[in-house]
Amino acid sequence: MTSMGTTTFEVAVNLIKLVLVFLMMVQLVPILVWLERRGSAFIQNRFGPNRVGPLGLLQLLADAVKFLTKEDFAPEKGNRLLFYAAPVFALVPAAVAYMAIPMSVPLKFNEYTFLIQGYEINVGIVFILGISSLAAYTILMAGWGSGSKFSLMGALRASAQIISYELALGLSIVGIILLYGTFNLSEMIHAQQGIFSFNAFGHNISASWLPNWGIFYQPVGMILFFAATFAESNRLPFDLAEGEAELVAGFHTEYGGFKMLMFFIGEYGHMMIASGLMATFFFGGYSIWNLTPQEVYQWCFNLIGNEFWAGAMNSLLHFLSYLVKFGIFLWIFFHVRWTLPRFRYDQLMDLGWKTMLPWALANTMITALIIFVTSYYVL
Amino acid sequence: MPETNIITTIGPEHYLVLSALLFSIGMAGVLLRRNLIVLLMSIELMLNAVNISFITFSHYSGKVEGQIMVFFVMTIAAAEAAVGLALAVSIFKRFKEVNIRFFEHLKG
Amino acid sequence: MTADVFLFWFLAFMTIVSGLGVVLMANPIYSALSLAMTMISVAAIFVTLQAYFLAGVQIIVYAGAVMVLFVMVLMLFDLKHELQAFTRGRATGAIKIATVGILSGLVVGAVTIGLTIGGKNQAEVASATKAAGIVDTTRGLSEALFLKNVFGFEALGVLLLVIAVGTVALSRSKGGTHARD
Amino acid sequence: MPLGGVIFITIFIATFGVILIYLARWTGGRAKKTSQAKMDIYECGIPAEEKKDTKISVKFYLTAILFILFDIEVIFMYPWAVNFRHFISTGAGPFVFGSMFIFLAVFIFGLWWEIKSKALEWD
Amino acid sequence: MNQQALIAILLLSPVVGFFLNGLRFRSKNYILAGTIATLAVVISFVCSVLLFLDLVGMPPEARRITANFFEWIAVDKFKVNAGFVVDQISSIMILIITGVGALIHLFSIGYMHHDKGVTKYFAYLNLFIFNMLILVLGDSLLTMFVGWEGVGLCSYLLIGFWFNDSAKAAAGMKAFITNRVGDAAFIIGMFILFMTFGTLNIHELNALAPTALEASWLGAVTLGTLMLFIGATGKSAQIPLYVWLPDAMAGPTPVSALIHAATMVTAGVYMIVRLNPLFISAPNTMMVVAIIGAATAVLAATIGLTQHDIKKVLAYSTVSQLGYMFLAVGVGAFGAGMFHLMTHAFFKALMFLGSGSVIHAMHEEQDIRKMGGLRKYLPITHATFFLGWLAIIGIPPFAGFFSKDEILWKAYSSSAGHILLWAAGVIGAALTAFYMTRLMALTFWGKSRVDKNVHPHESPISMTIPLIILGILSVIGGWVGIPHVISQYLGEVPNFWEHWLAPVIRILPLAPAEHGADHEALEWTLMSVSVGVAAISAISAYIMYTKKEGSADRVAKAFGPVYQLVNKKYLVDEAYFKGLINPLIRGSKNLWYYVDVNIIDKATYKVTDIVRGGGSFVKSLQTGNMQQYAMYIGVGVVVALSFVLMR
Repeated sequence: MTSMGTTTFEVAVNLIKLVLVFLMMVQLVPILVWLERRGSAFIQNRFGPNRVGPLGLLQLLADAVKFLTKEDFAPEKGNRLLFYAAPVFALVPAAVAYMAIPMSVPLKFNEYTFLIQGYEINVGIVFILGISSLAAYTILMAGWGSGSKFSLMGALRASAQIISYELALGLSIVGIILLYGTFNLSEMIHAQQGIFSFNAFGHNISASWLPNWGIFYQPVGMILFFAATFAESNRLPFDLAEGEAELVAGFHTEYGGFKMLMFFIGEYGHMMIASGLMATFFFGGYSIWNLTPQEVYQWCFNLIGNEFWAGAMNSLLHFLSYLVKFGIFLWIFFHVRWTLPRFRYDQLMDLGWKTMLPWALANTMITALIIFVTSYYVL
Repeated sequence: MPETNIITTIGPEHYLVLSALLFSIGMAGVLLRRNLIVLLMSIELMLNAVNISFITFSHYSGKVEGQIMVFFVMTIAAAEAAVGLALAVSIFKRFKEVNIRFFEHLKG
Repeated sequence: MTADVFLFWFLAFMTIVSGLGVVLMANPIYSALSLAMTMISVAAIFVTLQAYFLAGVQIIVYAGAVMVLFVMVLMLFDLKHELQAFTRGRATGAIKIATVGILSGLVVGAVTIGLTIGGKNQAEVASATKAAGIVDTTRGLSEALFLKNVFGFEALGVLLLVIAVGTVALSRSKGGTHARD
Repeated sequence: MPLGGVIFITIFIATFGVILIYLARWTGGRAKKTSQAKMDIYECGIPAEEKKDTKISVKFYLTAILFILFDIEVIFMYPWAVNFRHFISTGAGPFVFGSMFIFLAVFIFGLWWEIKSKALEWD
Repeated sequence: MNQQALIAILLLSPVVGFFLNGLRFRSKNYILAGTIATLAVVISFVCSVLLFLDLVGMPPEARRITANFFEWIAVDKFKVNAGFVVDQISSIMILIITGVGALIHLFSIGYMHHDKGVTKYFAYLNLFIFNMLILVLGDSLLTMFVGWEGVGLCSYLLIGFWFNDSAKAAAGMKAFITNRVGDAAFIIGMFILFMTFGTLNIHELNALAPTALEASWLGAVTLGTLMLFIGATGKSAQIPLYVWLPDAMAGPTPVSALIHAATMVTAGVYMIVRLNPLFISAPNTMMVVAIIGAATAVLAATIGLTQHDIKKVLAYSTVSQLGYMFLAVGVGAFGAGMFHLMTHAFFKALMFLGSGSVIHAMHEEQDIRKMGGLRKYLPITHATFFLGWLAIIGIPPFAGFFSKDEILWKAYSSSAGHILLWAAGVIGAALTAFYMTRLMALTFWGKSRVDKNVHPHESPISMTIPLIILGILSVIGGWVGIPHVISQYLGEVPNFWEHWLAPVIRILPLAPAEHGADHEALEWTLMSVSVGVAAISAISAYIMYTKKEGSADRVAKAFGPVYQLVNKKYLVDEAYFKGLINPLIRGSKNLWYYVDVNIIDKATYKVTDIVRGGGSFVKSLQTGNMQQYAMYIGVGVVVALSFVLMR
């Protein structure tokens, strides 16, 4: 297949890898659901699920069984085709976009180099933004396909919210693009490896005790980006689409059973993308504090002495580093959900258009100005 | 000079024919559909077809100007869709239907 | 048949089928969703032509924004079915179909004849492409956009502003029950 | 660009989803119509009624239109941003910087106008 | 800074001001509008000063800064650049324009603050400054003509600024149309010169000007320069086209000061000085210029004697002083003409602004019979006006003395001069002294005849500052050109003016007869005669209008019909109406009635009928059905494409 490798072996490995990443995403969802429920219970001084299995871990399996045994329901008034297609499409954009996020340093095996990610895309940011913007269809299809007023209202609200915040999202990363001068996520991570160091007015400024992460250059951009991703994944405090008081459950009011679960997977998938991108843009991706992969590899090699296994260990260590960052951001998602109240709809739109958008613009302009001044003039 | 197979060797003409077919489909939509919004969609289809041929020429001539053109076309297409839909909404507000024939009222 | 060739035929098939869907589906929502599919297929075709950035823009702008707007408006109107999807009038209908048919025939014929005459240069064209080597398309694109066509770029900015003002004004026009004020 | 991979995984996931739907239908069974109320849409227990002209605010589509227009302006900034350092290094920095700032001024004016004209108010 | 950039800034700064104010012309914020406009001109002034200093730093022969911005017109041989030249002459002009202009802008802030269209007013003023700069800096006659027309336009806009008053609007139109007559001649002049020399570039024209004098009246140079001079009479209000200037006083007073006293009306003089080699080679033209100038100087001065409107008096005074300048250039004393242009700009702008201050104080009262004794109420205005008065009547050592004396001396001594010209100048000077003293006396001195409801007050500081600065300039402005006869007693102060202009002015030789050793004594004699006559005239006016009231009326009665004739401006306007304008109107009416209605209209109606018939057929195709239209397009494309492909 195109650009998936040259030999059959490589192509096969790459395709299997894609499936594996997807399955990893799907499998993470129950774990995250469990984590969220336990975590929320912990925050609210409750027990949460603790009956089935140790720490309630088998609750996941019980849930799955329950979902599978629910009878398959579709409202008569709605459009059956769209009603059934919506949950399927909910899976696609989230997963396809997540594949583009690098999760560890590439693994070398004989003459092959395998990326620890679904696929590398040289206009990665544009790709992820574009694919995840397709999520609006899912919502609209579900809302309209249900044939219910509540669903339609919820869908319109959710999609209006998503597109409004997509603007702030898109603009908040212009600063990052300016900073790294690339759309490629791997190159971005590469630029963030090692110690804190940058050039200004023809001089190099560095600090060996700090990593070279994007957050130190783009703090405002980070805050804006993170806030916008909350809105993009329809999470609290932006889950207006399912404002229980007015709209029941928003666009998935009519859904139940496995179809509902698929929407869940989609939503968690968006959270994963958000967390992964946060790590990639602002926290050095998979890189380990202020060490470069070469240094880590050297350390592994000294420890093991076998090139392949040292490389594998290197990849594993970086993958763990990635998982830690990834997990922290996912946890922040949960934590915020059980901490902040929900916005009113007009407040939500005001925040998106009148606060975040101008701030993102200002961030972009100031970043451009600083980059221009510091690199155009040499002192 | 080896015999080039039309199926196994993809050249610019393939893309151009694709573009022409897509354009014709869009044009048929413009001529035959009655729903104003579908009409607008058909116009988008035609613009997309044009974009394909721009990109094709850009790629096979090694010049980037075609891509600039596509960029501009996309922008203008989006602007056109925005205005067209605003008009459609106005028509809908008035006649409760978005049939193209209500545009005849604009004849004056 | 290599993967690339297979990919082209697959994408061309998808494009044409979903494009036909736009025109032939009676339900405008299906038309809109087909069109979104067409847009995505066209983006993929852009990728096969190495216009990566534009493929992304195609998805963001067309599939992610314009088509969402279309779908939203259709849902706003709640137009499930049209009583009559196509125009009436046998004579004009025949002329219209004939026009479309002849046009596509002419273009396709012209392209195939024109390029098979020039077809022996195909290898040269390919090598010329390699030589011209759009190494970094995004860089070439920005150079052309911000250095050579900067006036068009600014003019588009103004155009977008005008459209923004105009649509707000249009949507404010009174009449009908859907108007809020 | 691994287009093949993208298409492959898209088709894979779609198939996966369809299979899951059918699996759930097989294990759970189709909903039996025991009463009309069961098959109705959920409207908080009140009998569902269908009106032709459901009032939906025009604001939604207005927001979408404004989103498209501003989104394109943002997209225009991407190729600029990604090559900004390159432009500076080739000496075209001031020109490109200035042209984008004019563009941004238009953008900001548009945003200001929309805010001022209350196009973005959701009472 | 780069000199070309300086020129660009100099020119563009008022344009920017124009747009900044013009785009928000409804605003009533006079402070903002005035600040923008004044700043724009101040920037130009700074540029002018810098350019002037650059020129000073160059060797005298090379004092010439050119800036070619782009090629404007290129048709075969005919090439005109958007080129601008700063040399000795134009540098002085831009200093005057921007310097005096800035002061007048400043003055306007106070003067116009109650006006509704104040922003528009400042926009026009800036536009005027821009056009005036184009006029003086343009390196070819055509570029100059652009500015020439531009200042005419601004003059029209500003005269008719209060266009709600139909009389004022009519005054604007009168100015515009009168100028058109002159402009037509100017264009013809350009044609002739281009046909003769193949270029319109002033520098090239001057270089190509024949050294041999052209004796014939019908020679190309004579005709061309005569035509240009007729253009100048329009712009600079000389006989026979002077009639518009007094009416132009309908505009706001600062406008009168800027456009109708200091800058625009001197454009004609400037143009002749610019083309001095060309004019010198046409002695007949020179003679006409001198005679017209002298005649205007006397004629306008006599009318000035009888006017009661403060601004009208000043307007006729301006016409008269312009006559002096033309007299100067007519006798070949180009330096003296420019010199008088400058000093006149100072003191006449001062007097106009002073009169503006008076009018402001009197609540729009302009009749000097209703003034008097204003010295008490307007001390600063009076003091500065007093300086202007001394300057204009030519009392040494005020500015006007040096320039006027220089002109009179040249009128007598130059080879193109004549004793009659000198006599006319002296009579003009005496009349000037008389009516200016009358103006002073009736306005500021004597008993107050002010209406009881009017309470005069001194003007705000933004109006008095320009007055003070211009007052100082009216005193010292003449010291740059102290003639040799005087300066030898002052420790040989060099005559900066002559040295400055020498490289660009062709000097006519003195008449051989006057080359004797005693020409110094002669100069002293002539000087004392003119000063004496002026002083006597001024004193008699002073006595007549302050000490012995009623004597003026008695004199007027004694001269009866003559006084009436002069008071009615020699009935020139009426004569123009009877002899020119009414016949023209009658002729055009006939043309309209017989030719237009009966022949042209009928023919065109026929055509429209045919077209309408065709249109109603085509209209049936316009069903409003968009898809049908799209189908037409499609069919058209198919036809065109098949034509291309099947060919």
